[in-house]
Amino acid sequence: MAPDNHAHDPGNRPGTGSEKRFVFPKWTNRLREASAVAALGGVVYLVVLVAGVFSPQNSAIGYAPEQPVPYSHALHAGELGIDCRYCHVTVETSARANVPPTATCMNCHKTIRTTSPKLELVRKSAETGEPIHWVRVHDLPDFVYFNHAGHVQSGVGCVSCHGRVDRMEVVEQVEPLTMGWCLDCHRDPDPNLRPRDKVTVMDWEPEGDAAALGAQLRTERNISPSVDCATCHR
Amino acid sequence: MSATSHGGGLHALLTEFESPSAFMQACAKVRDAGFRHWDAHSPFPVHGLDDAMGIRGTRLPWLVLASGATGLGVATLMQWWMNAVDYPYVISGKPLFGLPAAVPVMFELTVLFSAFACFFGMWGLNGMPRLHHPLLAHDRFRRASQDRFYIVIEARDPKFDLERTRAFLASLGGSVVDEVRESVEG
Amino acid sequence: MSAYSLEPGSGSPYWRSLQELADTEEYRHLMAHEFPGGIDAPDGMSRRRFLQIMSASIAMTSLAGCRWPVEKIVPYAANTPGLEPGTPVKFATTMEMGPAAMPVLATSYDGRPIKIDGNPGHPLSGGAASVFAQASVLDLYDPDRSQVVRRRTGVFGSESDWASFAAWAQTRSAAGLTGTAILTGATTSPATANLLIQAAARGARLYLHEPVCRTNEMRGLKLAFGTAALVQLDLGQADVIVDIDANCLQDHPAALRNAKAFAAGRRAESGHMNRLYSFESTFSITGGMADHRYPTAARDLGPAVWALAAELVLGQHLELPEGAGVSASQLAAWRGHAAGGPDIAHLAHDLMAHRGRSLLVAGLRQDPEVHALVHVLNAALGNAGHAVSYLPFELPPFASLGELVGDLNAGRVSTLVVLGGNPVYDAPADLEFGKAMARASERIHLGLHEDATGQASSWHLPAAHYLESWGLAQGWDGSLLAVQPLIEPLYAGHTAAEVLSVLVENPPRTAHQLARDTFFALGGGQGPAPAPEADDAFEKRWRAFLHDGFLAGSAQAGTPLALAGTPIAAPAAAGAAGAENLELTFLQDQSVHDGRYADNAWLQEMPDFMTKLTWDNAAVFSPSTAKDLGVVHGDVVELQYKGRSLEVAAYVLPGQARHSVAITLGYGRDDAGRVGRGAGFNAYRLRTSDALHHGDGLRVRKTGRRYDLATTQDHHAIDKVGAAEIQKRVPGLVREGTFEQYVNEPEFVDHLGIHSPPLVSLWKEWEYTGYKWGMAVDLNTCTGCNACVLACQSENNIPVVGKDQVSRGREMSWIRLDRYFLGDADDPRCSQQPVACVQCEMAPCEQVCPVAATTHTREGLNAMVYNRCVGTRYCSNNCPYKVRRFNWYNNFEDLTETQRLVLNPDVTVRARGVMEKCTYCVQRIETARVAARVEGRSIRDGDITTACAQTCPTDAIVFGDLNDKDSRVSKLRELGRSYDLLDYLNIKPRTFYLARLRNPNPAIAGVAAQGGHGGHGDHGGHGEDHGATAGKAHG
Amino acid sequence: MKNPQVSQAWDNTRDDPTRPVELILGGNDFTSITEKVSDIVLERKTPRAWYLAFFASAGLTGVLFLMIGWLFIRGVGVWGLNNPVGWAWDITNFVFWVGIGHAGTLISAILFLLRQKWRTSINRFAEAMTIFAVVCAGIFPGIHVGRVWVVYWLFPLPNEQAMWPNFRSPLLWDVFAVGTYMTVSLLFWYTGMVPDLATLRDRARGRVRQAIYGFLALGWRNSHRHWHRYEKAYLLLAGLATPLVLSVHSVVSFDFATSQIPGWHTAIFPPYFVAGAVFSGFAMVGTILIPARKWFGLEQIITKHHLENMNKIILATGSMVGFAYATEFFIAWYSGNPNESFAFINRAFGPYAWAYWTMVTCNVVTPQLFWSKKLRTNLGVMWVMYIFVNIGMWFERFVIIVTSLSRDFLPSSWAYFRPTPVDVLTFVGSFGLFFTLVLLFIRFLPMIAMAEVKTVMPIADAHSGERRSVGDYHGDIPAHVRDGGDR
Repeated sequence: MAPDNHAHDPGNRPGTGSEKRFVFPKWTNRLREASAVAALGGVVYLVVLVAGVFSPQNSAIGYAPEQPVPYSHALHAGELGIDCRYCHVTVETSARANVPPTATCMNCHKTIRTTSPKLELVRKSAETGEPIHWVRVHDLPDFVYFNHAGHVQSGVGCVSCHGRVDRMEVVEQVEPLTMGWCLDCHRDPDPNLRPRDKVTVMDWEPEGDAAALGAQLRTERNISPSVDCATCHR
Repeated sequence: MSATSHGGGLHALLTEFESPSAFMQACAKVRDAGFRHWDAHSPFPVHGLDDAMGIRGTRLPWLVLASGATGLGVATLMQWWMNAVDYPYVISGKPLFGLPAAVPVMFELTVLFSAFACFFGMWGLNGMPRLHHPLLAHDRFRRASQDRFYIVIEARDPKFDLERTRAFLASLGGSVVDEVRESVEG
Repeated sequence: MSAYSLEPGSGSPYWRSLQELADTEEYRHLMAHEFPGGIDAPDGMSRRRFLQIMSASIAMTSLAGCRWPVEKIVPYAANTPGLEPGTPVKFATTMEMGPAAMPVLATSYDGRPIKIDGNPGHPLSGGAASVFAQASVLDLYDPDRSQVVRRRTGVFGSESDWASFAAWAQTRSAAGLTGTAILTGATTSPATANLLIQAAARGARLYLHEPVCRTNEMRGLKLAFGTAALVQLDLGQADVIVDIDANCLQDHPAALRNAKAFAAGRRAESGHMNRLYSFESTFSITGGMADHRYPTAARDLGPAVWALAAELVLGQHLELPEGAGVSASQLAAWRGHAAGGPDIAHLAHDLMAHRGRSLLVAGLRQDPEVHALVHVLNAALGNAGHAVSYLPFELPPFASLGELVGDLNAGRVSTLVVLGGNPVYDAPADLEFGKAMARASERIHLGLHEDATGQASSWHLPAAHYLESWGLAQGWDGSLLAVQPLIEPLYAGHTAAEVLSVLVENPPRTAHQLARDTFFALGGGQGPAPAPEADDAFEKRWRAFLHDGFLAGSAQAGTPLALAGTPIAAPAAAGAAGAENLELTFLQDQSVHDGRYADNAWLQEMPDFMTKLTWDNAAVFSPSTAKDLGVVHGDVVELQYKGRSLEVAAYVLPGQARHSVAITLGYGRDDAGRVGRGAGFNAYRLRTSDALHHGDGLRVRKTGRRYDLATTQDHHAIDKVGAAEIQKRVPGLVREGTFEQYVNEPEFVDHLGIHSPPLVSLWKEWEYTGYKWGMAVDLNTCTGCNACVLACQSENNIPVVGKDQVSRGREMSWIRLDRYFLGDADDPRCSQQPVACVQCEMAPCEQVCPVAATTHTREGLNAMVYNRCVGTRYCSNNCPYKVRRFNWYNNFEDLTETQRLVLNPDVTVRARGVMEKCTYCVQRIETARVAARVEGRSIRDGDITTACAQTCPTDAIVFGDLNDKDSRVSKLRELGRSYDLLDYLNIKPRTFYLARLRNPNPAIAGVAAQGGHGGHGDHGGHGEDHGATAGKAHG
Repeated sequence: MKNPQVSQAWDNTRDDPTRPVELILGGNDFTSITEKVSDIVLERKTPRAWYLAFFASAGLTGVLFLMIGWLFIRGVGVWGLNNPVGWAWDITNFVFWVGIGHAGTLISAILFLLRQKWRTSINRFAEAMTIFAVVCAGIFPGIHVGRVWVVYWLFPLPNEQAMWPNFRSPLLWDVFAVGTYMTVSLLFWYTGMVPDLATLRDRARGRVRQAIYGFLALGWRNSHRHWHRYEKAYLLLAGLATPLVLSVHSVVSFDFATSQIPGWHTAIFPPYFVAGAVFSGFAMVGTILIPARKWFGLEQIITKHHLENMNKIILATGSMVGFAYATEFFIAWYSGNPNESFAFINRAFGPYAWAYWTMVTCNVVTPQLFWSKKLRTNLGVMWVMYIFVNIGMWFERFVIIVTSLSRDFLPSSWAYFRPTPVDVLTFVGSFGLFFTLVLLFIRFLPMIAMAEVKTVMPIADAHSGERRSVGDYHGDIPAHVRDGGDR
């Protein structure tokens, strides 16, 4: 051994015995298992958190804001059986499915339930020309360009995106309206295709082989929905 | 020399060496004496001690190989599925999946998976982390990580006999033979 | 009727209901019946995008935490028959700009005008629109527009209103208008003209002021023919065109028509090409298109025409017609005058060879005598009645601005009415108009802005923008044009005719009434126009007029005129030009014109087609003059001229005439709004009434300071190595040949690019079986006029980033015009090349994007998805054409609510941090696709046109389906001179170019060789020859 | 300091092929090595210089985060980038730091596989530096994007867009390459440090330190049965890290090499980048090592022989880099591609010629001085040289990135890049972060791999004196003594 260039005084030197050792308690030996479990659990937790809480899918579905006028689709479209296009007239020709002007309401309500307090705002609007401020329910992000006419003309039913509006007292969002959801149908449109004249029929069910009908309609109408980005984003 | 004791049951006996060569010779003797639950502790891996102790090769490399292969597979399938199957888009007019472009990620994931297997596998096989151990409560044993070499024969070894083993250890030429006690707390 | 209002807080002051605007029976009628599409506004406000744009108005209610702000849908209250939500509607109207009335189509989206295009039905437009017309929609929403009537007595100003003014004016004018001076800009409105004449009859004096005026042209016509006239050019009938500083492809009231006809004469595939000679001091787009261009100082342009006349008469024995006003002996002294340049004999010969099919045209800066001589030569060459003809008219009794100043100073004017214009700013400096104006006790100013003149007025009245106005106008071809509003005046503005009506009529009429009544009167009617129900035939005519935007058949055919024989004086001899006696020329600006568009951010940021300068003007020097003076690009120099001086930045521009310094008007406006204030240098401070266009005696002193000029090309000084490389590289990029070469070897372009091994792919290439969109850009007809740049800006919501950002190289324009100079820096050839995303089939940008934000569609579009973009900028780095634009900041942050109204709702407003680029107007493709689906057919050729192609005056851009063998674009692809830019990279761009062809006079040596230059892969030598000089040119 | 007598007498750089080089000088034994290294952390009073340096570095780190904050608030426009030059200092800094991050793993892994014993004195330090450099590097691709809040889209995570990243993009390869490199380097570093952490645990006074180091040491008790697997794992990690370290800069170079731009589109980039990375990495290690060994009295452990070896590598890699520069030029001319040729002429004689010649001078010319033994063993000279190399290598990346972008295909788009103060301060701030981490490491972790150094000391040889006296146990261990335990 080399000559001393350090003092051999065990009592004073660190790491040789005089200092009391810190001893980890025995339970710390469980750390190994615990950390493995925590790692796995953390992953699961994150997935659940993201999928369950932050996904727009879950924050959007069920959105049913209160409207200024308690208009019931269940009554008008359901019980009374008024066709969608009576109010949403531009749905077949325009990118937008318009919300009807007050005058459309007054077509009937001039004579029906002329004193109902629920219709107070409608009457006032018709009188003053002050429009009714409805709350938008189905709201796509701003960079998405959805065209109602294109879809309706291809035979995609209202129900496919909006659900059974004819059963809704208050309109609510039933589909996630996310990009992934749009893509599902663009990749396989068959289940959502129906004859052109059945587009607004809420309770239409295909007779016979649904898959065959879808495929047939797709071929007939030359429908090949694009999944190119530029189809919806520009 | 008086041993540091925590008052628990006897865990093992240890003996201390200053030089690696004496230590290694002693190890060979312990091995030849047929002990199973014993170990040698040194501040650095002493070359040749594997043989002196009679340790078999570890299966870690196989673990790493398997994991690396998994990484390669995951990378290949992931890239193919994501770009060519799940949402195929035309990029620069190229094929949806092209092997050359996938190579870097395949390589990286192979290495990453292997390294994880290597790292976690090694600690796992070593039974670590294990923060509590009777040896870690032994005062003298501190120098195992600095400048001393120890042979430890555990009490659970079938051939262990306090007196005889103590004598055996003393015969190995170490500077001291000491008891290692189980700690009472925890 | 219903209200149509913003949410929340309906009835925002600047936005009123469309119905109020048209709260007249006939208008409602019109909407319902005449335009089946109707004005649309429907669930309108509701439309989320619109609300999004109006971000300040959004009720920022947050619901379940993760949902974006609640949006409201605000439908009409009443029925709006025929209206469809979110479908844009187009209206024909007319934009007036001085003597030019431009028929346009305005697109309205939910009640707000968002885009201006040319009116394809009218020959003055043919579907094209000038940059000024296209940018005018932005002026409508200028937040710095004057918004209230302001009454100033003494030093105090207070807000007032139109009714108070009208009452005041009616009282005051009841006794007549003696002592009233009315100053107006050039106007073509018959209604305004009638009212002006009435005002004159009641004692008012009329004055005309237009900073960029065609007075010399009118004087020249009077000199030649004894009458004023509208000169009608038909470039299609001219095989040889001599443009004498006229820039007839741009600075002409019928420029779009001229450009279209000129382009038609350049289509080599017809087996025929015209030849253009240009004499000018500063590069214009016409000069850029010329087959032979002679940089000539403005003082030498007159002599040059005389020298040409002498050569024609004495050298080519052209017979001077009767009443020529000039004799052969008079011309003899001019034969061989140096100003004519070396090729004058060849030019004369060429003209003689094309008698009856040639054209000389002089520009507005030329003296009346030059104009007169040009008319004489046109008559002598037999061109009158063919390439040039005349619509004579009587000049209204206007006095000049100088006379007004005299009258003001003499105390003869008590009330001054300024109808538009900004004379305090733009009057010649020697008149000191501001001081003179103060001598009138009442000063009424009507203007879009409360500018210097507005601030000096006692009554300032906000003017109505033409998109808010009713009116009539007259086109350069004599046709009657309609001006109709698309929107209720945002700030209660009024038209000049309404102001005049208040002054001379009791009760005054509204602009709408005035327009109807005048239209009725022009149709031979007496008195006020009948009510809509009263006269069905008139109503039909009126509606057809509004629908078309012009009165069908009202255009007049020009005729030749008889020469008057008045003697034409020869130009006076000028002193020797040199560094101590430079010439200064005042040019109209291609962005702000005479300063009136200084607040238009689109125009400010539009690069000058030649200097590529934005947000500034500059004193333009030729490279050799700059060298003589020791001036370099970006120096601040002091111009000393006629006892006045101005500090201005220097710009060294190749092709500028030697010893001639040019500066454009309209900048340096201290009275402008937030956009224009502080941009550039006020050249009016040097301009005097005796030399409105150019003058000698300029001296230049260096100040030693530097100025940052923001250009979009050659951002920074180009060094020797770079300049040499440019000379080498450009011939492969902007491929050119001569007409002759093309006839002999139609595929000559194929030898001009970089030689490469056969271009094959390592993989199987995608096949495009459906639509395959492509675009052709014909460099042979592209003049570089910037119309496509503005069209794209308007269509695609391209942000304006400001001078600082442009000078950092961050301009956002999706299409740019690459301008290159080749050859001698003092007399270069200029090439223009519009470049936007070429939509490569094997796009280098796509493969490098880590998040697939840019991918290919099955129709071959290189789609850029803003909402997926992370902003690595890798795509832009890897783009060989550098056509991608990155949003370095939030470029829409500072826009006011009104400014946001101009945004096109069909195109995403890009966020900060995302990349963007030309999309081939994919919104139009998708709209056409849905329209085709609704009609159950496929898309036809012509259904889709991109914004740039739509507005191109020369149809240089054609868009269509390359898989359709009959489409226009496919046919162009087949031409021999079509080529791909950077073809050797094998990235298969969808946009292809058609090589430029020059048609030099074979007799003129050198140029012919130069024209064919590069044709045999010999670019190296050329670059070496000219690299050094051109390097300075760029510097 | 207990041993101030470091002198020329301790010079172990003399070449004497007959004797093995003494790697540890001063007659140190296991005890003294242990003390020297662990006392820096445990016993010695923190020098005032450390505090000064730390607060200076931390201040710069603060500047870095301020600049990043400003960048996030305003947008990428706060940098001097423009349209053709979409990347400049951001990616230059990234490549610069990644390059520096190559020395550590190279020393640990490649020199380990090559059985270069001298590596043990410097490998811990170099590895730490690797990690800190990669941390600095990792910042830049993260912040350079326009929308930093969606940068997670670069990872293949399921999302409501139902989209995946584009695996053809070299940037995505970067994500995987740098991510893997960072991870593996960290594992490697930590693995190597565990025995030394155990040493610190065993020498620490006070419960807190014992507990902390004890926790970090994972309960390491120097068992040879552990050492056995540990060594195998270390060997495997070294084997994995070797191709990895070569791949990282290759992949980084793909960002350029696989793209279209003249000056980027170059097949030579991968080896050229790797050589440059090693070059710059060693220079940065040296830059810090020279003052550190002096201040902490480690001259006996990090000897001149170590430094000289590093300098030889610097000379070799610097010459490789110079060769690459020459090759680039040759190929640009030989390819006959005019745009490619111009890119290189432009580099050397265009507006960025000043940057190019700075690079050539620092990277190629000055390192040639290391041919002289006198110069390459002179501490002052080598330190200056390291600084030169650091500067030169930053400029290399700048030249490659900016000159190529500023003048590509269409002359109409040519432009010149000028940095803004934010560019400069961000870069300077990244040094702050780097040195902060280095200082923390020096202060709290063992900066020399004690266990590894002990293995290369002559006294560690268990066979010394009595060669093979214990017998040969190669495969002939009787079954009854064979370890039956867990392998």
